[in-house]
Amino acid sequence: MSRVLLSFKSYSLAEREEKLEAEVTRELALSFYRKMVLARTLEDELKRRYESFEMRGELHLGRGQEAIPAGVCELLSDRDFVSATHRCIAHAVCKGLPLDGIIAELYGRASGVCRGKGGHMHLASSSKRFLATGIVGGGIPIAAGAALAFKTLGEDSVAVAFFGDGAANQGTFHESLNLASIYRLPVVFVLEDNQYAFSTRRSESTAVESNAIRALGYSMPALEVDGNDVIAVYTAAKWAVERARRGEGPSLLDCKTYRLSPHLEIVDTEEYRPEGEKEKWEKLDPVRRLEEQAVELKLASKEDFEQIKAEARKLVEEAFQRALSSPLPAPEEAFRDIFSGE
Amino acid sequence: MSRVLLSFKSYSLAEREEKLEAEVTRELALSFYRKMVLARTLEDELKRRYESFEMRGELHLGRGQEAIPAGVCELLSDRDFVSATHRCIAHAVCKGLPLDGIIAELYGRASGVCRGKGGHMHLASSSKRFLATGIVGGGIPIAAGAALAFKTLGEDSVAVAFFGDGAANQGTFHESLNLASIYRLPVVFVLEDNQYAFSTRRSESTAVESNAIRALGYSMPALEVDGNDVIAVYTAAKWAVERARRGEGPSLLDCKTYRLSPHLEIVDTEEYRPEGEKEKWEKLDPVRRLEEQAVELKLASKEDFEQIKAEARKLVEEAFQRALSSPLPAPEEAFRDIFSGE
Amino acid sequence: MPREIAMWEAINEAIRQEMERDSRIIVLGEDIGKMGGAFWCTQGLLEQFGSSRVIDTPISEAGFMGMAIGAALVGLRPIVELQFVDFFGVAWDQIYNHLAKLRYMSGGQFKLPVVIRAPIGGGYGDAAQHSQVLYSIFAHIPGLKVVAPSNPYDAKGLLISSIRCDDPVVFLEHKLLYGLFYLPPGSFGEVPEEPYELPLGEARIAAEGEDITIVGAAYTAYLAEKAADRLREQGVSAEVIDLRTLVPLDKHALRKSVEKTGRLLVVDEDYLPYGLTGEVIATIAEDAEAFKALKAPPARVGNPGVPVPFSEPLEKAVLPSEDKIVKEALKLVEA
Amino acid sequence: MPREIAMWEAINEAIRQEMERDSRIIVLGEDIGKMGGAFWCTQGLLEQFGSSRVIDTPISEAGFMGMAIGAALVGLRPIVELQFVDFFGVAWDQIYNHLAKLRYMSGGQFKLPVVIRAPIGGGYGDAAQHSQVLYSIFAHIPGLKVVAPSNPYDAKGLLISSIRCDDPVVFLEHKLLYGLFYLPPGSFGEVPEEPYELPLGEARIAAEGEDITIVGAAYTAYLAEKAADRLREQGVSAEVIDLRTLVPLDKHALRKSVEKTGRLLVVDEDYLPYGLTGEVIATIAEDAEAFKALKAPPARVGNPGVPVPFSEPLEKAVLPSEDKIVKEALKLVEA
Ligand SMILES: Cc1ncc(C[n+]2csc(CCOP(=O)(O)OP(=O)(O)O)c2C)c(N)n1
Ligand SMILES: Cc1ncc(C[n+]2csc(CCOP(=O)(O)OP(=O)(O)O)c2C)c(N)n1
Ligand SMILES: [Mg+2]
Ligand SMILES: [Mg+2]
Repeated sequence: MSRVLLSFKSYSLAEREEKLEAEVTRELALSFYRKMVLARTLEDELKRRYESFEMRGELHLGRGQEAIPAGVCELLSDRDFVSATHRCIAHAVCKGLPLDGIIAELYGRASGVCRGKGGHMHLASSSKRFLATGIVGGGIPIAAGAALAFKTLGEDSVAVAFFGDGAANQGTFHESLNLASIYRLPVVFVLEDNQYAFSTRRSESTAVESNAIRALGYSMPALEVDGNDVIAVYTAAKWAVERARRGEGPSLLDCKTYRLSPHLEIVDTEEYRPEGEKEKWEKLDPVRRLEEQAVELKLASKEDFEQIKAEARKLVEEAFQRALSSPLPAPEEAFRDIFSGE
Repeated sequence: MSRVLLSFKSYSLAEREEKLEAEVTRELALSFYRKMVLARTLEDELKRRYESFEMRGELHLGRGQEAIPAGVCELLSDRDFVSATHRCIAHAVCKGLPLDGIIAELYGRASGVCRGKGGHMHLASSSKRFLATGIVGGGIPIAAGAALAFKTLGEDSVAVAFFGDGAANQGTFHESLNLASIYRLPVVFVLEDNQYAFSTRRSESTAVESNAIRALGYSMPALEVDGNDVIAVYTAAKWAVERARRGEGPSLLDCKTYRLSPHLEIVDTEEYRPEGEKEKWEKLDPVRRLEEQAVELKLASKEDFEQIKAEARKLVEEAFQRALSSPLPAPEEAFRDIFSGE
Repeated sequence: MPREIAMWEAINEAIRQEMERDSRIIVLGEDIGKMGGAFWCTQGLLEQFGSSRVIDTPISEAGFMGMAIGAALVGLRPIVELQFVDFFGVAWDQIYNHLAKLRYMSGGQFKLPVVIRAPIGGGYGDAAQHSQVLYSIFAHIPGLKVVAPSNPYDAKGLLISSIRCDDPVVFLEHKLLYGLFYLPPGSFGEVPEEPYELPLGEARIAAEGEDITIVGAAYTAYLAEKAADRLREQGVSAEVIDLRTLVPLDKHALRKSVEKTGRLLVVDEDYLPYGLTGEVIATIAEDAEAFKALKAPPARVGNPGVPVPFSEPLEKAVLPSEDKIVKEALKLVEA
Repeated sequence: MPREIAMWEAINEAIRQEMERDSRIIVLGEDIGKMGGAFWCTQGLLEQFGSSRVIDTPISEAGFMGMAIGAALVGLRPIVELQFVDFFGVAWDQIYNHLAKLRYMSGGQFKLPVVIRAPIGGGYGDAAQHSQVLYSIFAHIPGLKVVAPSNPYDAKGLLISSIRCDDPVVFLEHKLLYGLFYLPPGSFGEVPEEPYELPLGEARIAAEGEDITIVGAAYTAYLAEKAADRLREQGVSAEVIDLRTLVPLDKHALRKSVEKTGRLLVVDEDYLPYGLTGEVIATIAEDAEAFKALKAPPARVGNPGVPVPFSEPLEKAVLPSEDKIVKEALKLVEA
């Protein structure tokens, strides 16, 4: 008999700190604020009307998560591509899709962004390069593909995939991050970790403390970001988007946040939430957070906020009016758009 | 304007060393040797006969990789479950499937382990709890599922998934490792990193130096293992299997090896290999390695090896005779076994 | 007094009773434990059977489908819930290349007693990725049985049979039949409290008639029954066949009915091309007796091959309805 | 002198010529670059067009299928190779919920000019997970065109049309037709050197005849042509329709032929239930003129619903063959 003592290589984690600087002008702060408040105002109004059964289908709102699309989309132009999820309304707003087109879509009207064919999980705009999908994890490789095209075509556009903590357990997450990394694609993976996938807690479905750790498996830089702090989101996204535009490849932003909305309106009883959890997060509301920060940094005042809120209410109201004056599509319309030239 | 300096949490890697001890008796060394030589002898003979078109379909052999199934299966009984891949012959041999049944299957005979229905990528045995699949990555969650059953039923069996470096880029790899970790399943993931998926180099398809790093994303312990050293494989597998049996959950063994066979016989021209690479690895042949180690550790001698080789030749020869005396199945047999009780 | 329950309750009861009977049965899927399922069907199971038998999964359909297969190979009898049938795509390889084939590929060594349950169907504005039926795809693959009940009584009996079956069964539940308050109309009916089996492969004659055979499954069987009532008022006697199972397909019942009526209308909510309607029509046409009996060309009503649109008038234009069935049946009878 | 080439060469040439014409075309898949494809069809492309347009991928079919979709959304025209059609399962969600539907769901905003190429078919001992045809599944999903050529001339023209098409096309190539030395018999034939298009949706009358219409696609069209030769020797004049595309389905050609012959035999290598044969028979049966013309019940030859077994006698028992076609055709004509 022989006793052998062997040594095997293994790996462990170390935490690092990444320090990033950003300049926040008054203009920028107000732009963040405008986006978040517009999304919030629209969603609040949609919720109210959905509860009186004005719209069909499901409705997934993202109250409390607005800082993420607002902070990221600040860095994007119409030439950049975004894939979003079932919870896509704030993202559509922040990417610049017209409010009335969004509303009309949710009402199934002919003037909807998808002419009534898509519905609320599937807002889309080719001119804004925006696409949402109702399949969890489905949009991740699609964003990588847009990035591949940008690289091949020599465009300096970037692609952004927004997706949830639940989606990070789908195979497409793994495959897409690997693909993006080996081809060094200009794509930013923005994980909205709101700690739940429907009723399922991240901590019970995800075998790792933070999805940022998973990026190591793709040699991809990643940051954990306070997703309720729009300035932090913007700062991290600036780093990620600029890297991508410079041809330095993909990155992952793991944005920690919390969904104050139910998973879907009306049906979800939210019994899965531990007592007091939601209340705690309500205090971290990103809209209020930005108000405090902007005042502290002397970038804006209470009056600015009131004005923007009033503007948002007006914009939303007018958009509803325009949207609801649009007719329902004619039944024959159902049979068009399956193939081109039909 | 305000300049903000923010700090983000991020992660980096650290290498560790894991020291493991094992006892290698003469009996054990000879058992390793017997398994490897039996697999090698069988595959050599299959290759020869396949080249004269005695068998149909494809043929994936694993010359040079035998230490992995041999070292791992040493720790398994018939009650333990194994899922293997398209390259499954050595695994079937090491898990104890009968040689003649394997051969008969490759010849499509009625006495084949799957009665001729499976073929060479799909060797299977319910009594040996062994299953191979031709879908890359397909067997990984299946092994996790067997482990789930063991846990639920209170059996102290373990499940082992063998798969390649190519499979580690499939979504099922990600999903299965996460699932196994959250449920703390008694499963060992054995990655056979032979550096190629068909013509595709691991380094060009996999965005990480070593797949062992990916295990961090599932809070799963992992070891890098010299996959051409059966003693190292055994030692690492002992650690992994015993952990699993003790209820301590899954682990990943990232076994570095090299395929000396073409991806598939006859068709693959192997032009994708850089010059001299294969020659280098031929020197690391695990069969010869074990001979050297066993002699050095004074566990066995040249005569032992010669004897075992002769035995293997005899076993294989006899198995061929038995297998080839079995008839082809009757055509009607094709229509049975789709559903039970038919 | 016999009790009336909703289809979701019948499904819930079937699972519960079977789990009480056989400890090898486990249930896994998204939100099926703590929350009791997106469509309520697994309510109370976690509390009763505990987290080793009622397993909330991450959103990893390929992963947990594969796990169900592995668990079945070594002795469990898993019931897997897909939250919507529309999501089968991410798990499809595990279903059609593994679950459906492993018994055959192993020469009959392995049993695969796995039930996949999934809600199907549209009609309530959930659009293209959450309104599909897709049963023709499952039915196309050898090795899968495919069940699609239209009412609580059938749902309970067929689900119990499916769970007891040693083969993989895809059990498809139409959302509009569940009887959930937010998804009308719902199917409610008398259901015995005790467990019972209904054979897989026997269609139900939902209405007897002489003039025309109308074939449907799940919600289209429900619609066909209502259409038959209206046709009766118009003097047309329609025989309604509720297939109940697509695999095995009850060819005998189909042929017998058409031999009597001489007219065939097949109704489907799934995409029409390369699907159920073609298979049923071919089943009739290729049979010498039934073929001879045909007095008019068989007809079909179904989604003509359109991703289900969101907007109500568009969705209505695409999906089958009582009206469309009545209209097509009248055309056929008058032809 | 006209040149004869193998089908794999015709495919290779079509891709090469289109890539020369249009720099937005990229090719991606496993082993398609350095190695030129498991079945040779992308030989030489990496050398000619470089690694930004000819992209070797990891084994991540869902991932690179999704990437093709994203790339198409913003202006590229990807050709994706699945190494075998059998592997579509892992990428299925991307194909049927995204590629097929995104144009429709977006109200026609997006174009999805993606070609999925994949080898199909059995008959050479590659068993259940590497011998499938599966085209009925693609054909069932709205938004996908489905092409399955039977010879080099059609392959080149149809592939060029597919690449130029602004919609997703699933282009399926039968392995036994490629003309590779290790996969006989192979289809060889005259193919013009210059690019040309063949319309998607037009069947080819592979043989004209009066007594019976035999319908096939890809390898079964090839077999049907051979069977027709043998039938002719036995005094039976068979018309052979090579569908060429399953979507669009050339209903007109089918009906016209059956109106002439009055007899229909549909041959398929795909699983028979809920598939091509049913769709073709229903297409005939539901048409008043064609129905009237039918002199006998239509018949079908196909894989009756069995995972393709490995062993030769078993595989032969399951798959269609010249013999089986001849036999069934004679039965039909004599009926
Ligand atoms: C493939 C797939 N599986 C399941 C679902 C059902 N579903 C829709 S949203 C959701 C939860 C998603 O969680 P997460 O990704 O964290 O996003 P969040 O809802 O929190 O924004 C689930 C399970 C789906 N749409 N697609
Ligand atoms: C899902 C799927 N994609 C592609 C293939 C084709 N294929 C068979 S083996 C193989 C390479 C596998 O590489 P790896 O996992 O490293 O295993 P190895 O062959 O090196 O043992 C490929 C691409 C397949 N069988 N299944
Ligand atoms: Mg979430
Ligand atoms: Mg490999």
